[in-house]
Parts: sequence; C-alpha cells; structure tokens
Amino acid sequence: MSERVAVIGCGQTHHRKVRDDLSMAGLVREAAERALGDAGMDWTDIDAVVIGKAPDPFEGVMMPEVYLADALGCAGKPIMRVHTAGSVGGSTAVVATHLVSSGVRERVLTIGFEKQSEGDTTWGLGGGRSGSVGAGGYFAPHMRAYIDRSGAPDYIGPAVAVKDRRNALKNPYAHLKLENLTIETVMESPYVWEPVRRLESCPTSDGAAAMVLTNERVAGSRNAAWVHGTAIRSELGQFPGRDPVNPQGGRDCAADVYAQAGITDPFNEVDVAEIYVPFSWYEPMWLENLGFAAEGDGWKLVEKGVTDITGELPVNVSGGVLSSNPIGASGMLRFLEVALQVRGLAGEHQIEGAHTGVGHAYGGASQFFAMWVVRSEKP
Amino acid sequence: MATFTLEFPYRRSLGPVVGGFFTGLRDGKVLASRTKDGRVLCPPLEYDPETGESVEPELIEVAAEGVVELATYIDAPMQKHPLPEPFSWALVKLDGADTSLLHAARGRVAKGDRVKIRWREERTGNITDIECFEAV
Amino acid sequence: MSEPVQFVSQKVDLDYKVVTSPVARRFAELMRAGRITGHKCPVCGRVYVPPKGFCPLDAVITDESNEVEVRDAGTLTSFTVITPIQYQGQEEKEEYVLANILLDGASGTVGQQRVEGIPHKDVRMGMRVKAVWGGDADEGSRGWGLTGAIKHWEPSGEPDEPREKYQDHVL
Amino acid sequence: MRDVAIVSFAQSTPGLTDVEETETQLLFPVINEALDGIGITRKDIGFTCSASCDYLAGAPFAFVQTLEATGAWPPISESHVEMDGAWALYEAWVRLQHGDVDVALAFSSGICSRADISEVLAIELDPYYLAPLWLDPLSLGRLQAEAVGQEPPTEQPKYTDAAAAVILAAGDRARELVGRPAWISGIDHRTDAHYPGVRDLSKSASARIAGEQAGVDKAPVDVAYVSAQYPHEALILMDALGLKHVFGLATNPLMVSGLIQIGTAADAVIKGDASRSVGHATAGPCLQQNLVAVMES
Repeated sequence: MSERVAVIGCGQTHHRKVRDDLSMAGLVREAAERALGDAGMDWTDIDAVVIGKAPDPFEGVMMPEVYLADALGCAGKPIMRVHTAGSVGGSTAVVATHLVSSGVRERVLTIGFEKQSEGDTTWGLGGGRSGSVGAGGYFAPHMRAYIDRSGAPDYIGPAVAVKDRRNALKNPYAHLKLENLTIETVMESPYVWEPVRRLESCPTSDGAAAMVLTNERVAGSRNAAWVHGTAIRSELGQFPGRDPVNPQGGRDCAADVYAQAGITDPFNEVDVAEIYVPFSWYEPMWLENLGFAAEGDGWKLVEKGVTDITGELPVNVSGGVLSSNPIGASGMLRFLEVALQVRGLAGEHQIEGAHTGVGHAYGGASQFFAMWVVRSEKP
Repeated sequence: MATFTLEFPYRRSLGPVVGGFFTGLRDGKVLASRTKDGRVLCPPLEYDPETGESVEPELIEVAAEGVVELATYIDAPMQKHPLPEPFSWALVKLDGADTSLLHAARGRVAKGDRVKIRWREERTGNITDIECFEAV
Repeated sequence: MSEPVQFVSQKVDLDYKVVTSPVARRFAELMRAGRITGHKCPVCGRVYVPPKGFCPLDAVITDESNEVEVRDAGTLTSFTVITPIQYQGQEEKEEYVLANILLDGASGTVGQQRVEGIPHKDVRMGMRVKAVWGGDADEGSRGWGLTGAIKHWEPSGEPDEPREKYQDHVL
Repeated sequence: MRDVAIVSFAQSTPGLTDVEETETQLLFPVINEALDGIGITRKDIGFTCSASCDYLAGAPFAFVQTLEATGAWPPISESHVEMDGAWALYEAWVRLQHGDVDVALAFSSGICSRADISEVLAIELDPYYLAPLWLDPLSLGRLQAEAVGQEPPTEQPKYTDAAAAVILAAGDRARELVGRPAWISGIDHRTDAHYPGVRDLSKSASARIAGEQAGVDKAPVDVAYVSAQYPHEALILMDALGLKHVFGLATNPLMVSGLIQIGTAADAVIKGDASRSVGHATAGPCLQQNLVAVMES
C-alpha cells in the first residue's frame, strides 16, 4: 500500500425489523451522518462514496445508487456500487480501502444497507418463483455435514445463538433483544431448515452501516482504526468435490489477510473477531476455516466459552448477524465493529484493550469472502 | 415463448419528508422542503441535492399550479403510463418552489405554459394522487 | 385530518422471456426421454450433471460430443427438512426434504432434490436413492436442478454408503 | 500513480439479440479471446472485476453464474459491481494502483432481449416520485432532447445482448504483453443529482468534471467513443468533454456498452490507429452518471 488507511468514522442505524420511520434515503443517511459525525466531517468533506447492497429485487429498486446519489451528497462526485452477495458489506469496505491506499481518493465514505422490510427476501432469493428455501435452506445441508464430520454435540449451535443474543443486549443498535434466552429455549424452538432452528437463524432487518476512510495525512492524530490488511476471494459455487464446509476460498482469504498484517498465530494474536454467522453453526465452521481452530475443533472453543465476551477470543460481541441482519450492511457491520473495538469506542460491549481486530464476511454458496485486519496503531 | 412475470407489491416506508408530502397530496395540498440556504424543493427531498445537507425539518406549502419548465409530447403512451391517451411529460415549477416536479400533463403542453394539478378523486397518499397536470 | 401517510405500496411487475440455452434444452429433451446426461470434460474427465456447456475448472467448452449418460440412482450426501416460508407465489405449504444427490456416474451432486417415500426422521446421509420419473417436464429450467421430469427420489433399498463415499460431496 | 494500460479487449459479435446462451456461455469465448490475444491464461490474472445486473436477468445473483467464466479455481481475488462494466474496469484500475497485482481482468455481460427494457429501466428511478409513473428511457430521452433544443427521438435505442472483456496491466508487464499498450493517462467518474427537476438537463455537469479530471483536454484527441444512445446525448457529451467529434452507440447492450466504448477506444491505440483516444460510459436517467477514460500510446 502506498497510503496507510485509517477508519476515522463509524456509524450505523438502529437496526429493526421495520424502520417504518425512514425512507431508503433516510436509512442510509442515518448511518452516514453518524459516521460523518464521528469523523468530525460533513458531506462536503467527502471525495467519493462506495455503496454496497445485496440483490436489487429485495427492495425492488434497480441499481439504487442511481437514486441515492445526491442523498449521499454525491452531486459532482464519484459513487460506485458493489454487489458480492452476503459478503458485499465487506467487499465494499475493501474497495473503499483501495481507493484510499492507492492514493486515488483521500476521504471516502463507504456504506452498506438493506431495507428488507420493503420486500420479501425469501421471495427475492428465489427469483420470484415458488419453492425458494432461502439462505437457511441452502446452507442447512452444509451445517449437517459439519456436525456429521466434527462429531459436535447438538447443543453447540444453540450455545452460539444464546451467546450472540446475550451480547446483543449490550449493543444499543442491535435488532433482536432476546432476554433470558437459554440453550433449552433455543432447542425447543421449531426447526425451519432442519438442523437449523428458528432461534439459531438471523433475523431480517432494516439497517445501514457507514464508515469514513482516509489517509494518514487527513487522519492526523484522530482516534483511528488502522487497516493492516484486506483480502477478498471468490470461488466457483459448485463443482465436483467442492467443500462448502471448509471452503478453500475462506482459508486463502484468511491466509492472505494475516500475511499482510504479520499475523502467524491468529488465535493468540487477534483480540476480537467479528465473523459472519447468519446461522449458529457457522461460528465453529468459520473458526476452523479462518485458522482460529484446527479442523474439527471449532466447536470445542464454543463449548469452553472461549468465544464469549469474557473469553480468550471474543467473537461477535456486537451480537453479530444472528442479532441484526440488514444483509447488504451485515458484512460491513463486522468490519465496522472491529474498527470500533480497536478505537475503544464499542461502549458496553467493548473488549478492554482490544488492539487487533478481524472482520469477516461471506456470501453466495459460501464462495465469496472478504476480510480485514485493523489495529489501534499504524502499520 | 414462455414468459415469467417477476411481480411483487413492495411496501415502502416513507419517513417524515416523503411521508409528509404524500400526506399533503392525500389532503389536496402540495408541500415542499427547504434547504438550509433557502431553496424550496418540490417534490421535497430530505437533503440538499447539491450538498447532501439535511433540509429544514418543517415542510412548507407551495401552490398547486405553476409553470412548465420542460415538456415532451408522448403520442403513443405505454400501458403503464399515467394516462392512456396521448399526453405530455412535464417538469413543472410550482409557484413558490425552486425546483420542478415531473409528472404527466393532459394533452400537449410546452415550456412557459401555466398548468395546475388535476387531483385524483380517491387519494391515498401517493405520487399518483396527482392524476396529471392540466392547462390553467 | 386523518393519520399521516407512513407507507406506500408499489407493485413492480416485469415480464421476462424464459429462454433455455441449447445445452439445457437438449438435456431437458433427454430427460423427457428418461435419460440423465452430463458433459465429461475432455481435460479433467469430470462429469457435470446437468451439463454446463463448459468445464469451469479447466475453462474448456464442452458440447454433445462430450455427452455421457449417468444412472438415475445415487447416494444422498446431505439434506435438510424444509419448513416452507410463506410469501407471495410460494406454493409449498408442507414440510419436505431437500437433498443433494451424487448420481452414479456423475462427478458431483445434483442439488436441492425432493426425497419422498420415507419418514423425514429416517432420511440419512449415505442413503441410496433412485429416481421416480413422471413429473411435468419443465422446459423452463433455470440452469440447475433436473427439470421436472423426475417427480422425486425415493430409497432404493440398497445398503447405505460409508462416509468416505459421500463426505467430499456435500454439494 | 502507477502506469496502467489496457492491453487487450474482446467483445461478442456487435448487435446480438435473442441469444439463447446463458450470460456465462456468452462470456466464455470472449474472455478466452481477450486472454489468447496476448498469450496469457486465467492463471495470470491477479484481480478480476465483473459487472452485471440482476434486473436484466430477472433473477438474483447474475454474477454468481458468470463467475464460472473466470475459472475461479483455485479461488481468485474477485469483485463485482452492479453497474456498467466500465466501472468494473475502474475498480480494476484502482486495484492496480493499490499495487499488489500487475494484471487484472474486467468483464461485463448483459442480455437485454429477455426483458422489456422500457419497463426495467423505469424501476431504477426514485421509487417514490418517479418509478410509479413508469417513466421509460424514451420519455426521458425526449425530455432531455427538448432541453437542448433538439428534435426528440421517436424510438428507443435498440437494446442488445453482449459480453465484453478488458485486460489491464501495469508498467513493464503491460509492455511485455503488447507492443502498444493503451496507457490510461486519466480515468474518472462522477454523478449528478438524480431527480430531473433539480438539475439542468441541457448539460452534463458530471461528465464535464469527469472529463476534466481524466485530462481529456490536455492534448488533442484522435478518436472518442461515447455511450450516447441519441444524437442529442452526443451533443451534450461533446460539449461537456470539449470534443468536436464522437462515435456514439449503434446499439445499446446495457451493462456492457461503456466497457465496449472504452475497449474500442483502447483498441484504436493498441492497433496504432490512434495515439490518444477517449472512452465514455454512462448510467442513470438523462446521462446522470458518467465515466471518462483517456488512453495514450
């Protein structure tokens, strides 16, 4: 990188089932204005906007960045739209990072959003046809294969669901606020896509996330999260012998971003991780995929409480995708939350002394991956 | 040739500005927003289109008639267009506004013509509560 | 004055022609004749069912000369029991099983196949299944699945395959 | 800034319509041709960026299918824009400026012949104030023609089916790959406000800024290919970019047109027909969003 990249502003909406008080422009602006406020900037300070969201039929607006251009203060400025399925919030932040690191732009606002309540996501994922099984129905056989392969006990998924919802109670922006959830109540909730239960699944949310990224000169002495590495990977969605349980693309993405950040022992060198876990079993699966645990051992970290907010490797202390899922923003929220952590601004869910954070997102048929590593000091 | 219709009834929340405008239309009046430097936007945007800055929180009323800034005649309307017979698309600067509202206008109108809103009888709070513009 | 307007409804309806690619069309024709076919990559030898018209791994275009037939029986590699989510246009109401199936002679699975003729709780990985033909042959294949010529799959009664046989074929 | 050039360009047969193949099948030979032309393979690509649009396909995740045309195994570093392929090229250029890769592929595909484009494009408009009126691209084109005092068009553009691929390379790698790389001396994109009633439709402020930032006027231009689908759009763009002559679009394969215009402009440099060329892409109603690239020998 020619330019060091700093995150100096983070903003997110209060995520809800329906943000019935806002238009689509209002939704993205709520997050963006909070990010600008955090950065001590206003709209005119921004050089470029990079916006991401999932498929357009979710809201029924084709390429909505066209309509949102001036809502994001872009008259006379550049705006681009990224779409890489569920990983899009992460990929969008990576494009924004490269705009700054390359020296092309100095102050970039990046935004991810989804207003799922406008339409119906299961309908949208099925291309408007009957028979859509949604993302959970698609991923369920992969989770079954993980359980079969690892021999994980059946309460591991529910334990993740409880942990993330408990964390969400500490996050004022989180959508789901489920008090007094226990492993038993999760296990009693009905199967939606067996082996996945309703309470082990992400909600559908309206929400947006935004960050202001800039270079070293503009960042000056501001409280910044410094980007130490970014990586993206895509792999074919289906071919004979492809392993969606521990996909090569995720392993490569992690190896790439750790190498950039000089991380050789992720479990011991990472203080906090926000991992894209839309269904509970993806926490142990991705712990293995991202090198935090050996293959087959991810569930043991969950069982021992290692990924709890008080554990050695806190994962999704914001409540994660299981607690808030505005799809196009969900990946960016993972990136944003670790930036908040290393800036010491996460509030009630702050991990004391968090120095190195890893943000992660995935999408498609577990085939698109985006990650970054941020730290409290410069690279 | 087989065809498939991708069809969905989206339910859009509006927020105070778009919602306020649509509430006004339902009640037979036209509201506009004001930028910090005093420009009056109709239809109202939540932001200054030049800068992105939020508009003033209060909407103000403008007239239901104004001047055609730009128009073009459509002699073969599409089935989904607002009017079934030939009409004009017109950008109309309503009296009191600084920007123009784009809608259908009955018949052939041209730049400089004065037009007024023809209200739909059954109004629900929607841009289509304006049936069209027509000559004053 | 009545309540402020908070929502609008907007119907978005767009018509699309359903076009089946020549490769998918031929596959569907053969399916209607009761034959499941794939393309065998001339470089790596993998058999793709349904055929794509190329091998994405070797970036090689394939055609009818690469066509091979596979059996209408295979091994269930993974599955889920779906509780259908209701939305406009959703016709599924009852719980059903969707499985990924490794057909005998194919290199990879066909995804999201209906399995019937067995209580849902008895469905298992490694189970052998065979096709039940006679569904509506659907020309509107969107490029995956097996079109409607196969109604569903049912247990074949053969002994289960061991884990080594299916674990590398989750999808 | 690194020196980055377009070193190869390929497109499907111009003017295709009613294609029966999938977007992936349309792309496959086009990407092959772009690679073969400079003697490299998919394994030589360090970064890939694709462009497509779900509303043309009428189903989500068009890009998940088209990824197969890249042979993404082992996994590749790849991104996707839901925009004209010109913006995929821009993202690839940014990645080459970031500096960790030397060769990048940008590609795009769009099949217009399966949809009624006059209706599809209506739903990219403001969902509260414009989309419910089903303002179609011909209506918007006519309005803008009136704004510049030109005869309004009577027919909408011929929307066609296409795929295109461009390969970019940095520095010495570009020189190794082709005799006359089309060096990108400037590239920039800008947007205007969306709602037609808040801007002057007789001009394209965003194209003017993008052209200035890309340095169009720094030296004479031998040839310019712009994404003008009507004569009045060509006039507006000539004014905004300070050009005396431009080639517009004969047909308009949405999502691909801009990448084709830039690729064609680059090809003129690569083949020695021009020493300085301009390519342009647009998006949104009435030339709302514009990208300008300047290529030099």
